[in-house]
Amino acid sequence: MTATAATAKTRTLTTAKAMVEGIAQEMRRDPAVFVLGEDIGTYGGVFSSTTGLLDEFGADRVLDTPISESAFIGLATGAATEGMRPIAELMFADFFGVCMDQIYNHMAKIHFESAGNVKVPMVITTAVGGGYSDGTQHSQCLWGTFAHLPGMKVVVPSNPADAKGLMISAIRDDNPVIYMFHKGIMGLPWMAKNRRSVAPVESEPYEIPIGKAAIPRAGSDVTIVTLSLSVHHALDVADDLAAEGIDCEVVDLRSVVPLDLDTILESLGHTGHLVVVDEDYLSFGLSGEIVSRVVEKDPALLRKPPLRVAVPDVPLPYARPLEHEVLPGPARIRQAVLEVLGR
Amino acid sequence: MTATAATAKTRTLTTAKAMVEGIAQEMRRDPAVFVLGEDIGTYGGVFSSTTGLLDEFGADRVLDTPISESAFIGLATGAATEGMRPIAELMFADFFGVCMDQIYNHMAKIHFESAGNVKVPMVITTAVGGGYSDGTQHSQCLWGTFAHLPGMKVVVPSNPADAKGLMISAIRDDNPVIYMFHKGIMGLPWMAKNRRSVAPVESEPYEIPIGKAAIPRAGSDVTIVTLSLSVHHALDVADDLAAEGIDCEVVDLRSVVPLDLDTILESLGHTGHLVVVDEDYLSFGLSGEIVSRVVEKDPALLRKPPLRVAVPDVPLPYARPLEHEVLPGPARIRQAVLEVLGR
Amino acid sequence: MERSTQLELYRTMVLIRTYEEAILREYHADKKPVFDIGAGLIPGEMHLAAGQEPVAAGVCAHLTAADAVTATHRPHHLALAHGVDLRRMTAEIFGREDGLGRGRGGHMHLFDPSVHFSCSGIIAEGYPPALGQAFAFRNAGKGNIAVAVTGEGAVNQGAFHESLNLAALWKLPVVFVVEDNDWGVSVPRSASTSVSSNAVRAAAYGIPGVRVEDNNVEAVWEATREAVERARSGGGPSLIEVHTLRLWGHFEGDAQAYRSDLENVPGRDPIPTYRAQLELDDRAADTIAADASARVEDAIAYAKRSPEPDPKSALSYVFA
Amino acid sequence: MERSTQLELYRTMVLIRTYEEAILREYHADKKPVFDIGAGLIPGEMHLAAGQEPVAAGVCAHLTAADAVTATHRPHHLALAHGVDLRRMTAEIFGREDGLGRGRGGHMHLFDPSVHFSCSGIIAEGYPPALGQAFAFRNAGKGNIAVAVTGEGAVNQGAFHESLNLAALWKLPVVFVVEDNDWGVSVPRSASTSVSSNAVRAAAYGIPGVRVEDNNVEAVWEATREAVERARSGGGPSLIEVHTLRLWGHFEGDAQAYRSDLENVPGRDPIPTYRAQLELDDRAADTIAADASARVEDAIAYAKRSPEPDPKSALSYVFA
Ligand SMILES: Cc1ncc(C[n+]2csc(CCOP(=O)(O)OP(=O)(O)O)c2C)c(N)n1
Ligand SMILES: Cc1ncc(C[n+]2csc(CCOP(=O)(O)OP(=O)(O)O)c2C)c(N)n1
Ligand SMILES: [Mg+2]
Ligand SMILES: [Mg+2]
Repeated sequence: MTATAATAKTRTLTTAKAMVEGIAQEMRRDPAVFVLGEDIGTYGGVFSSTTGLLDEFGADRVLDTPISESAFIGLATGAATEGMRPIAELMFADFFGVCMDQIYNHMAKIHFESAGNVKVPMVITTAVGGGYSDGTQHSQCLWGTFAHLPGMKVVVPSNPADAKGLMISAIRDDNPVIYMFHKGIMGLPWMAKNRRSVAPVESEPYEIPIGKAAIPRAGSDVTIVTLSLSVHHALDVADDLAAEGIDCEVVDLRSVVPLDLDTILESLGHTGHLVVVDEDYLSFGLSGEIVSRVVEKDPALLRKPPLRVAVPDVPLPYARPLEHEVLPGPARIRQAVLEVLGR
Repeated sequence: MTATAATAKTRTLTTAKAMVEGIAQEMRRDPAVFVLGEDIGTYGGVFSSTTGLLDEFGADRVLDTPISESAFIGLATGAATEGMRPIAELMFADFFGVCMDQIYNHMAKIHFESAGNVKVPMVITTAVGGGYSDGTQHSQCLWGTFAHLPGMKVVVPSNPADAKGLMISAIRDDNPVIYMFHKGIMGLPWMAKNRRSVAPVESEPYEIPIGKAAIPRAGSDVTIVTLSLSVHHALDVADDLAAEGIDCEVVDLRSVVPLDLDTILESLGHTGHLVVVDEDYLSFGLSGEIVSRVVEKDPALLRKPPLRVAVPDVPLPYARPLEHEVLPGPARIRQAVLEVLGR
Repeated sequence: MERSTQLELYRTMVLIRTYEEAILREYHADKKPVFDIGAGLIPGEMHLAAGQEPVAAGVCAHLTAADAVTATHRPHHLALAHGVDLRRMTAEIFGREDGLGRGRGGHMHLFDPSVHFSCSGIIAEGYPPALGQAFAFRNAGKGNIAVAVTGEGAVNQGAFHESLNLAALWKLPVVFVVEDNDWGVSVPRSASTSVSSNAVRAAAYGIPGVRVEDNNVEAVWEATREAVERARSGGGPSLIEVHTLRLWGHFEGDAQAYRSDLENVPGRDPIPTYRAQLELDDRAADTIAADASARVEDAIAYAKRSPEPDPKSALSYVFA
Repeated sequence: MERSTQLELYRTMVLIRTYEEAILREYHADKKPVFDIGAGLIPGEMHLAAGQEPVAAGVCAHLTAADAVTATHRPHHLALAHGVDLRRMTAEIFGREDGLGRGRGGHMHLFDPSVHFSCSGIIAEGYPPALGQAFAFRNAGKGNIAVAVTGEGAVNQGAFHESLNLAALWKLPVVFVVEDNDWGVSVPRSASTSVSSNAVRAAAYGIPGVRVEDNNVEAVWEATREAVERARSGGGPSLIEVHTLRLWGHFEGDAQAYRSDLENVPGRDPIPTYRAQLELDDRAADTIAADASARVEDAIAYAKRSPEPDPKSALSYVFA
């Protein structure tokens, strides 16, 4: 079943609930799936990414861990090599530095080193993103950091339906998948809610293919390539600009690795203008990769120099006016679109 | 005194010896400088990056550590905040995953978080690069990983003179600096030596400015932007191609953060063709950033789509034929130059 | 213990509690009726240390401004006890231009180099830098020391282990303090730690380890005195675990539905207990409370007066 | 101990030594007159385990192919003792198409899922995955266990600590083995570790810890028997440290100028010692040596016959 099947029953869910539903449905189907991490049991995940799982599946399959990320992510890797399908939560992506060796030197490389004789089917879920003054160590996106290192897929849902479908795909995938959810789209009751963080989701299990971008809004003047929370900022800007006669196409990458270049190229084929919006740091990351791949393919696709709207290589400041200055919010996206169109 | 002062006394040194000379001269000048890491004492560094320092400066200033990278790199950070100028060696850059939190969440951010009230003047030296069958966990370059995260400078010398001058600059810099030396250019007696890994070096201390690229070979047809060992491959290819009437300009970045875009743009201004050669992974890293910055500035600078020669998003394989297939060696560089020139 | 020391400890504890209550008030003041973590004069996560005053007061009483203290995501009590500038610390928590980090850091990133205070939001990762401060202090030869503090949950993080081994090996002048408040967010100590006292872990490094069982400030003071003397005199590091109390939630907004021990919490509040022990009459207690309140409210007024940072300066301070 | 067990232990030790000597020979064969680490039929770093045979033989004697072993950068002895396919392992070390990882891994990355063997070149980071294997085994309920091995230098890495705590907490069926060969590259144990026995560190996790002092294979066997039984029967993890011997350099090419104990090394070779203890006559010993040699040379011949991987396949196996 796919997300677009016409007969499907849908309800309205938050992104968090949709994500949990994806996990729960897979746990019902496959006894090899289990969840571990900090505060994912009774608490249900500090960003509600595991709410209710402990009640349904018990402490043998939903395990609160010590604050020992190397140990429990490594545990997940070892369990995966023995045929289980663990989901390990790294509470904030910002904490990758305490356990990156397990992630990129082990989880991501074992399949290669063994020439495919050992598979590592696991998911690391992790919260990303800023905008609520959580400071330098709790606000980063960092998908560029994970994507740079080969051997793991990186998915980044922007809405409830994708959150569920990408979760199911990630669990079923025979590769390690980093699943990065933005706190600002989880639909949490205690955080400013993006209005699209509650949306219809099919009841039945379904997959969203990993590596396929979506086009939540078609348009003819400019292509805004983006992901995660920034998709919503881009859509908001597109709505505003439509009133001014500017027709934006928004590409929601959904997956950073693999990257769906075809969808980007196709879009640029009819718009000729590129704006990349990326809540990760500007340099040496996703935004440069996208521009570069486009230009390698065909620089003539771009009628004007592309523009990147990202965090300008500065740690995320705590104070609100500073943080909002450096985040790729609607004002900066709008300005970039106008600039790339020469308005 | 600068590297080009005409009166300077020079001798021929290996890159390793030049690097050590830089450290030793600073240690003589400034009692706040000390060195710590694994096997950097009696052994003199497994890649000879500290040979002789223990003898001259004693065990109080040249300290072998346990295999506890988080602890000793963090120790360096704390000592730096109290006015010392530590040089901490991370034996291989590949090991960053066991200590990255100390590096990017602490060393690199404290200055920012404190609005400059706390300075962290320290250097992390680390060996990079493959080509001798050391496998997936001992062959990576990873400068893109460090460069993506704000708050640290990243320098990458390609030859003895730069190794010394960049070391002195790194030690004197009030910021944390990651100093990445390629094993293949150290001039080690037990590894295939690049012929340029032994070269004249001034006796006196001197600085090479961090953030300024060099042009080891001027040319008019194509700009090869590269760094570290790949500079030498590029120069070799340029020599060969000169015989075929193709005139390559080689830009040696020397510093990844800050990145010297001006030198690249200037070069492209007269060549119009760009090849980026990067021994790090292809995607989401340095090579894409360079292409992207050029195109953002002025896509018209490029008469043809740029080409990137890098490690194609695969872990470094052990077997020689596989490893040499994925490294950006002379054959691949040559092919890229010919391709970008339409030959 | 001398009466003056006792009063000093009590005063510090009251100052801390007064501060945390004031921050609590300010933090929630404009997050009503619906709690929004990113809204209000003080946005972001807020980890308050009410109940843990005995640790900060008892430990920091032995330190001077030339000694270092590194704290965690829950740093206010230690900052106050160690003499961090109250006004500038508060301005930082409010994200203002006169804050210790001009609003860049926030409540988990308070740096006051004049008293060698720092903190970090990453579990246990404040320990390694403390080793470096101790290393620099020993080098300087003035007998200063570093105190590194974490929670009991942090003890299971690799950086804890590496730090204790290295400090012990190099006999660095450090005192490691573990605040055991029974919880790491929602995870009880029994579900995170394979031994019932982290003091036993000191033996794994060949250093002295003690556990103070009862959140009593004088017991903390006593245990720290010994450890500080040892560190200052070249005897190397020690480990002190204090069984303390998290009086409130892990962070503000935490409903604590998971918390099995909630009923007993109010009765364990260390401040009334200590006041009773000291037999302080109302007048004495009120004076202390009023002094604390005056200082705290002055700091909060200072913070509120301070301008917000200029967005144009957002790119500053990445590099020196 | 039964004679048959003793002979089995001896045979395993001889097989390992024979293997390491053969690899030593092949590794250096075409790196003359000038040693070049990247040259020859076997390029790259080479960490050989001669002298550490008692650990591998004594530990793995208690395991079946359904139990897991994770090793380090110095993995051959454990791979052999645990029954990794000799031919395919050797082909991997030669970087050939018939290698366990088709030449992708090399000598530090030997994966043989048929006996649940793996290794990693990152210090102590082999421990956490072993926990996961143990977790999966317990889940499967067949009584299998995981054995995780590191050197004594690795014990000071954070992953060691995290792993022992988590394994103890969850009572996972793991046996942690530390090979104390006195050196971590050039750093003596005394310069890396603040205690003289890592067995005492077991107490930090509430698990049993023993130190086998004399590199005696039967003592290793005995200590492991108990630990394996405990793990299989749900009693949780144990820690065993063995004082063993690095007979050769840290890696090939290591001149060992730093090594203060070099003079005594030959006299500490565990194989002649054990042979003497078993009072093996020449014929018996020669037969064992000849058998080992035949197996090893067969594996080396197999490896040399195997083709090199096709460069066109260089991008394969990144993803499943
Ligand atoms: C490496 C890391 N993992 C997880 C977290 C998220 N986190 C913040 S506080 C906390 C609990 C800490 O417990 P403890 O050390 O006991 O300190 P307490 O909060 O009780 O003072 C956790 C898990 C973090 N900040 N850093
Ligand atoms: C995290 C990490 N740090 C450093 C190294 C480099 N290194 C490889 S082996 C080694 C020494 C290991 O000593 P020990 O654990 O005692 O094992 P042994 O070599 O003695 O068998 C070091 C430092 C590494 N591989 N990984
Ligand atoms: Mg706690
Ligand atoms: Mg050793």
